[in-house]
Amino acid sequence: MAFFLETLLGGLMSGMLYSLVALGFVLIFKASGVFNFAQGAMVLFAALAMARFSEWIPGWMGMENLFVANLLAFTVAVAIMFVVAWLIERLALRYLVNQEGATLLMATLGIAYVLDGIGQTIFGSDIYKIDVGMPKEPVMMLESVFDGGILINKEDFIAALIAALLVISLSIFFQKTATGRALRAVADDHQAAQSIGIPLDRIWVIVWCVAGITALVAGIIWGSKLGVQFSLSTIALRALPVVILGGLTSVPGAIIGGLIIGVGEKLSEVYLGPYVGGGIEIWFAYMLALVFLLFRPQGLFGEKIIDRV
Amino acid sequence: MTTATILLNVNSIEVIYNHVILVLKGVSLSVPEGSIVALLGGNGAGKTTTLRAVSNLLHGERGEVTKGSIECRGERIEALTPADLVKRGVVQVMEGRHCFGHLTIEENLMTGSYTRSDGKAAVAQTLEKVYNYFPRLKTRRTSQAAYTSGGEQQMCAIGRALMANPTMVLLDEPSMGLAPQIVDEVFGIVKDLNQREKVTFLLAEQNTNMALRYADFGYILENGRVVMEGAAKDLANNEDVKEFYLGISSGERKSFREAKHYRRRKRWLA
Amino acid sequence: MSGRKFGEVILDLKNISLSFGGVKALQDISFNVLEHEVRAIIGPNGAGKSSMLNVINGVYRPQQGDIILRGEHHANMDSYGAAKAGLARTFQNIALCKGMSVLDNIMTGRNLKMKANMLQQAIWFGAAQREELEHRAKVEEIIDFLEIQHIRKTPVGRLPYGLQKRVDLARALAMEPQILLLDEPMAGMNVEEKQDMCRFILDVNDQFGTTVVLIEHDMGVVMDISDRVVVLDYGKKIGDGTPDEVRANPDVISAYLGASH
Amino acid sequence: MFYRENGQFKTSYKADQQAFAIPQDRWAIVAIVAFAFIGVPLLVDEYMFRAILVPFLILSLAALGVNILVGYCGQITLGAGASMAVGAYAAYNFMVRIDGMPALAAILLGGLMAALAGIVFGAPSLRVRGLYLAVATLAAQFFWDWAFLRIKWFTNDSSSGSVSVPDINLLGWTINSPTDKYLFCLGVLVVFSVMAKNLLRGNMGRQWMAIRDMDVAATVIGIRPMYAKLTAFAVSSFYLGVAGALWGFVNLGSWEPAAFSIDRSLQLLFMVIIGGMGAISGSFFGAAFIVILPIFLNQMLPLIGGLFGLEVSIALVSHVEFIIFGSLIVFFLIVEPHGIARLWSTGREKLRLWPFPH
Repeated sequence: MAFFLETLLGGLMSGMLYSLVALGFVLIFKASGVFNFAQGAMVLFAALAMARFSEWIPGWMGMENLFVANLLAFTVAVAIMFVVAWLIERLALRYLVNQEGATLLMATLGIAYVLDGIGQTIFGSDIYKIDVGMPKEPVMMLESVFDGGILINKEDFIAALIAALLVISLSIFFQKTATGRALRAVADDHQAAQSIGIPLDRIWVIVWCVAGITALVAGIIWGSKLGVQFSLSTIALRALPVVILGGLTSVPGAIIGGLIIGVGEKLSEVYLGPYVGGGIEIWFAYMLALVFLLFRPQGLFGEKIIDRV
Repeated sequence: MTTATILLNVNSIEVIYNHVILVLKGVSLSVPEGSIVALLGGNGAGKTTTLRAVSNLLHGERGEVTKGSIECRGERIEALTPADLVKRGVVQVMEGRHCFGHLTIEENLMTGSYTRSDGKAAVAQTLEKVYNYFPRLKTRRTSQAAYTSGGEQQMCAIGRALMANPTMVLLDEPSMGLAPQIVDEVFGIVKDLNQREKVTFLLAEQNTNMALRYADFGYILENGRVVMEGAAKDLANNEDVKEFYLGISSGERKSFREAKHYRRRKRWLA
Repeated sequence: MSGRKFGEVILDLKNISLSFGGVKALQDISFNVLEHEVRAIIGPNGAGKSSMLNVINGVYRPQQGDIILRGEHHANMDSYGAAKAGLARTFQNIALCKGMSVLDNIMTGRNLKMKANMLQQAIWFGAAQREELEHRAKVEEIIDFLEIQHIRKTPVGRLPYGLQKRVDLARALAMEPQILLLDEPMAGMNVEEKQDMCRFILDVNDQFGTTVVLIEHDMGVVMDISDRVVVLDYGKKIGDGTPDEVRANPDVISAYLGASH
Repeated sequence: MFYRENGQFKTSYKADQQAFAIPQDRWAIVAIVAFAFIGVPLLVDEYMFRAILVPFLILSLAALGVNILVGYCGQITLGAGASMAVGAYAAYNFMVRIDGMPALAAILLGGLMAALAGIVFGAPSLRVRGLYLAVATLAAQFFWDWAFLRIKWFTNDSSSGSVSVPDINLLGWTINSPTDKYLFCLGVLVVFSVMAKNLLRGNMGRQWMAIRDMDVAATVIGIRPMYAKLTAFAVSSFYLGVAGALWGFVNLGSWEPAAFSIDRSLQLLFMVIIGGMGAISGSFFGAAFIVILPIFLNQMLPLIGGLFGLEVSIALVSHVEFIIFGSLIVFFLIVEPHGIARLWSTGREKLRLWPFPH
């Protein structure tokens, strides 16, 4: 039982991290109707920037303080993500106004390639580490209930907390501010938004900046757990079933979908994996999402689609 | 009409879509301040394209103005973004309403005030004014726009444009798909806005009868050219207009059942 | 209207109710359609006219009620079944394949009548070609009838709206339907185009004996060309009868027509 | 040599319904095919065959399969690589498990198996569409990736899923020289292209396009979405399966599951986008572009770097390749969302009207 709970909690924690990446997808989709395949590449790019600058800055300035170095590196990384957002709007999106979803999706695939290429050219393609001083030591829980208690990673806890904070502040931004309202308007109808004077270019830069920051946060957390390397960009593929499960337009969907997928993956790998040769978590997540889709084609929290002719 | 200042002046513009399809072949028109000008004509005549050319919304459709000029109060506006144009007081209400389905009616209206910088109080005042003109919208203020009726969506679209405090509204097919009673109501409000708020309207309309009843001046487009222009009253009395756009010949309305294959057809089409 | 013979009841709708997640689109609506007649459905926006049409040809399934087509119950029919049963339909927001030519679009209307299997089609020569030619000849007749010869090879996306509407009608006719459902066939047309469209509808009705059910906003058109009219308002039926009866119906005047008509 | 239709009149519907109704086009196609069969083998060296022409032909076939599904039927797939894998491994199993199995039959059966798998994994398209479907097809990709790596039966118990096959023997013709491989693939491609053209100009193609363009409304004119979508998945997967088997048997000889990874799926999708969705010729343009580009960059970048005195490492070349590749995709989507094929046909249309601009 304790083992089961441990697996479950482990699943919940990694699910939280999936949610964080999924959130990036949902934000951009909600606000601009673009299904951003480049989210994974942005996570890698942001993490690379963070990792390298937190290494370079102390070298340049000859200082030792880890906290200050990280803070500076974070600031620089944020600035870089803003520049990336601006460039993406400038060079690609503004020419794709009013195109179909599929076209935009493929454009973001192209953007992903460019980001992967540039990121590795500038920052190198080895494995780097991010050390933001997250406590690594495990915590024992519920020792009174189970013999030996349950092992939890403190790092995971903090990560979950950060993710939750990010989600709350974003929801407020979307629902309560004039810019948030304009973002949602753009998501509904590009041209109508343009016709009443909402400047698409500015809105898109804002959306991609927000997605960039989400990517940075996800990149730091994932990076400090696993190290920063090229394979980080594939976590987008791990987060896709989450988005599908939760519904493309739903922030709570991204969170709950992430938890379900995280738990499902862990449980299946632990209890089912040994029988079929292991390594099943990636397609298992997709199958899980697919089964859900068969019953709710719009995802758990997506808006119901009514066909009109 | 001669004394009023010209608010909008379109000088023989040509519009090409996708680099190959020529849609407007030299359209010129002018809109005096404080008037209602109607653009009439069949589908594909170029009414919507003309409006889009003015409001700079052509780019999303892969179209561009290749010749001619468009001036607003004497200033060239072809190179501006739609947002810049809204700041100068020209707003378009697109054909087919285009409300933001996931936003509530009130949120829809509020998006219209995005370009304004005169403070929250002023915006709230405009909102109240819009609700006065469209009391129906006030009762539906918290419903999602997707779940409101066509008439309400049309009102929402017009109200949203008014939230920008425009001097001029480009209105594309306001009557499309609306019940006769609602059409009356919408046109009534347009006339009201024109007289009380001094908003200038340039409207594209299929419903010639309605448009000529409310407009001051009309242009008839066919095949990307202006084929006829004149004061609304004169147009309404023109024999050709009666026959082809109003369905009246030799004095009385002709039944659709009686329309013949060999009836009189337009001769001015190339 | 004289000299036109109506047949039996071809389509009978009984107590149809339909709702979407709590929103009642249609409530207990009954009316019938006689063979060879032109039946109009009118009503304000959101009255449920399009939903009604969608129920008739199986796009939506009503929660309650019965659809009787030529004496057979069809309440659980899907739209494919409806197409097979001889119902054809045009659409309010034209649903044509924009990239395909007018000819190909109309040919899609013949798909139910084409029998060559996939392998035969891949080989082309033989059965598939023969069939293709046969149906092409039929389609050309329709093209001729609707006077759209000159745009036969034009991609539909490049045509003006009025002509697209005509192609939509052509495709429906290619199905050789017994009942033709038209959803706002004249929306957004000028008088001249409307006259043409009316002429076509009446000709189809006269020459092929096709029963026509149409939704239309232009009262002039409805009153002139339809034999009987159903009026819907907020999902309820508020009037049913000949154009003159409907025009005089006080409920209809207050809910829809307004005083000036 | 004027490109004109004046004076050409069709007197029967039959003449009007030919695959290429304009005689100039017809002759051009015949000339190109003849040149490919006769001229190319005389002119080209072995490296060209191995590095460029054979991959180009096979990937054209695969791109054609993707184009049928994505371009004509409007169902986005990110699992094309998986269909190729199924085709390759199924063909391999037919070869090793059935004695005296002719290679060509094994390849076609491999395609058939891919078609079956395509139908199973295409089934979600009946419930979900667009972006949701794109993600659903990824399930197929990851499932098959995993299956060929972990389920030993599929790979005849070989380690890490790597398998190899002997040279193909076709009625006594052993296909082992690059020229043989080229001619064999060309033959297959020509036959499959003609069949695709036939399907697409007939009833089947019209049904697919109707589903693509109007979905719900299509059912109303009697098109069954289930039938149309699943046939599109089946035909597309069949093409991909055959291409996958060819890729394994002819191009590689021995391969691992990684040869058909998600990168392959994306590559195929890019071919279709860059080449032109909904145009058969687009599949060829796209495949040519994507086969040639990396080779071109590999040759050119060190040269260009050398001009500026820079050492260009292999890693850098691959990164720059990423950047250029990605930029080109975005560039194409912006300039012409319908790809090279549309640029080509626009050019042709202008030629027909020349010297008048409109």
